[in-house]
Amino acid sequence: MNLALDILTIVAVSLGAIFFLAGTVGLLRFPDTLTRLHALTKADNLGLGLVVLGLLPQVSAPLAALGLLAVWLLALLSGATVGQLLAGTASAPDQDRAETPARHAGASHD
Amino acid sequence: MTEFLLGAAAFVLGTVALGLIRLLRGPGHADRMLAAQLLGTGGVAALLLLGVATGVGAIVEVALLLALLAAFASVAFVSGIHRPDGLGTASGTEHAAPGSSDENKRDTP
Amino acid sequence: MNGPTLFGLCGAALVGLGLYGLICQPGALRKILAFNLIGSGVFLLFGVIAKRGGGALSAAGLGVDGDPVPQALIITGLVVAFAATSIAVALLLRLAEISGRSTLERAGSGSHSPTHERAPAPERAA
Amino acid sequence: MTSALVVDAALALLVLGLALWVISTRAAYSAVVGFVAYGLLMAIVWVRLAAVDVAMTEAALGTGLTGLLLLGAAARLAPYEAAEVSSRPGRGLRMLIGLLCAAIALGLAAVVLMLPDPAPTLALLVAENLPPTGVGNPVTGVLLAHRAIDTLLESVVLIPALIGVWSVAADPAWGGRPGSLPRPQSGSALTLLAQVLPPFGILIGIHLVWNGADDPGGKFQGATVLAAMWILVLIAGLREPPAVRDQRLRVLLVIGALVFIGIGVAGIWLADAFLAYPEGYAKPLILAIEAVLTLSIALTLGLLLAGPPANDHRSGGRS
Repeated sequence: MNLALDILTIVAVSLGAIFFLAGTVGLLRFPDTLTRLHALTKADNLGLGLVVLGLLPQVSAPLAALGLLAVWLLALLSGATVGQLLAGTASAPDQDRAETPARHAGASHD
Repeated sequence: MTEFLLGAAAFVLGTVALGLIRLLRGPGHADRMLAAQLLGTGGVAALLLLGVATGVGAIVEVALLLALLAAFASVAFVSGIHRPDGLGTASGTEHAAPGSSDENKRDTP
Repeated sequence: MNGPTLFGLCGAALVGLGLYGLICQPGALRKILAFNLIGSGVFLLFGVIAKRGGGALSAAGLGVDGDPVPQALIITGLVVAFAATSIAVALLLRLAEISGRSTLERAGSGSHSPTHERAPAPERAA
Repeated sequence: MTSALVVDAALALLVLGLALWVISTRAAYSAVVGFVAYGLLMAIVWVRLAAVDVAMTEAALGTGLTGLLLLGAAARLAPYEAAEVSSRPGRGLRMLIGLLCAAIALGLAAVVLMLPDPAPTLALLVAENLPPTGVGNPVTGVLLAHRAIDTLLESVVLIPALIGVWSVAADPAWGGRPGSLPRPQSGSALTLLAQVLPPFGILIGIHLVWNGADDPGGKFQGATVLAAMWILVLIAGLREPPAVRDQRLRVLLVIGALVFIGIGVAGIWLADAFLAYPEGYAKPLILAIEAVLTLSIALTLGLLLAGPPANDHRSGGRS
């Protein structure tokens, strides 16, 4: 039982770390701000979620587990809103040196 | 297990640090902020890993604070970027000076 | 080489870097940033001393892992540094608003003249 | 132990790299973004140095509030930046300055390497004298019982800072609403965030203050979170910042320091020393001081961010 939980931890945390790596690669390799944002929000939400999932079996107190989940929920909430806001600035024609193509202009607001 | 969790923390920190290359290259401010945002989430993950690895529960609260306020910094960034016209938006205070287009004047042309 | 020593060296380097930036960067906002770096380097040195002090104790089995006195001082310092930074930023914004400059040097060396009541701020989008 | 050292080394390198970026990059805005990232990393460094209380303060102040303050300033100063580049010192002078700064850094590094072993410490004294205060968190004990005078001065010093910020207001704007916050934008995701996040934030802030007696946390950390939530609501335009001439506001700003001083002065008669607590009442008094101080500090921090009063569009003109 204990071993199974440890394996779950190792698998989930490793997967989470790989998602962080993927997000970083996306941030570095993708061509413009909005695609980078796309890569980033997916990667960090999922990466953090998997890390939290992996850590859950390792904490004994239920309150500590609640704390871990709260961190993830908070990151999800703020990540989603901030992604939305950043997309708004990336598509707005301001000083971002016109490197964002116009075809993205409508993609950020709903 | 402790060793594995510490290693994972180092790995996550290392990868998001790699993302800081985006901070160097830009080109826009939004790209730089993306790098900082990734560092924020990665930092939260690393803190959680460290907290569980060392068994110090309070570290999770640091992560909670970091998650809460990293979002706040991004909000600050976004609202700052929306006023590229410098001091003009929020000043309008010195109506003694000639040519200072006060906010009042702007509102009632 | 252990962790605290590593961070102590890092703090020393931060003080040096911050000092260089404080002197060499002409923009006042950059000077504020550099000053904050110096402060943070000093806090880091304090933190290392706190950690070392605690290390001696946890060896004695008291379960304290840091000397709380320097730590309390660091918290005080962080808050005061924030207050000082906010004053500096307010002064700087007002300076730029009145003189149209964001540097501290005497205006005679630049293109603006100190005798002007208020140099026209660039790019006022009205 | 080796993985721990790898984490520490990676952190130290990252911190130094970011500091180098903050110092050397061309645009002030990029430097400030670097500084925000730097604050984030410093919070992790404090955790590694077993200073969780400090890590919380750094995460809250260093990343959140300082970030907002400096990002706002950088955005507003951007038009003036072009004139700065010309006035940098020459190459030779910079080399000389660099050498001198390196000498200072090396001197400090030598001090770090030659720190006495075993390290001098007050932790033993604190641990011995903690039980009479009734609090379990040694840092809170030091802040509010053993070194209470420092903490008093610190909470008082925030008020002169606020007066300093207010005093740079232009004469006609005096008494109005603070005007340095970004103009609110309606109908964006920001509104949602400002409605959903503050309940969590207030909960976390109160939790930090309450928990600060026995676990890491405390009034500064809690107050910073509360201030951040308030500012978020102001930025989203859901509320307006209060006018600085508001009497109730001013009472709330000073009440924390006044209660602290009042209890301190009462200690002269009740416990034979300024800022001493009567036997057995240390913990309730400390909690009371923390509660009012939290309120005052949160308000002060928020108003420090909101900047000097200005009669801009928010106040609808001063009449």
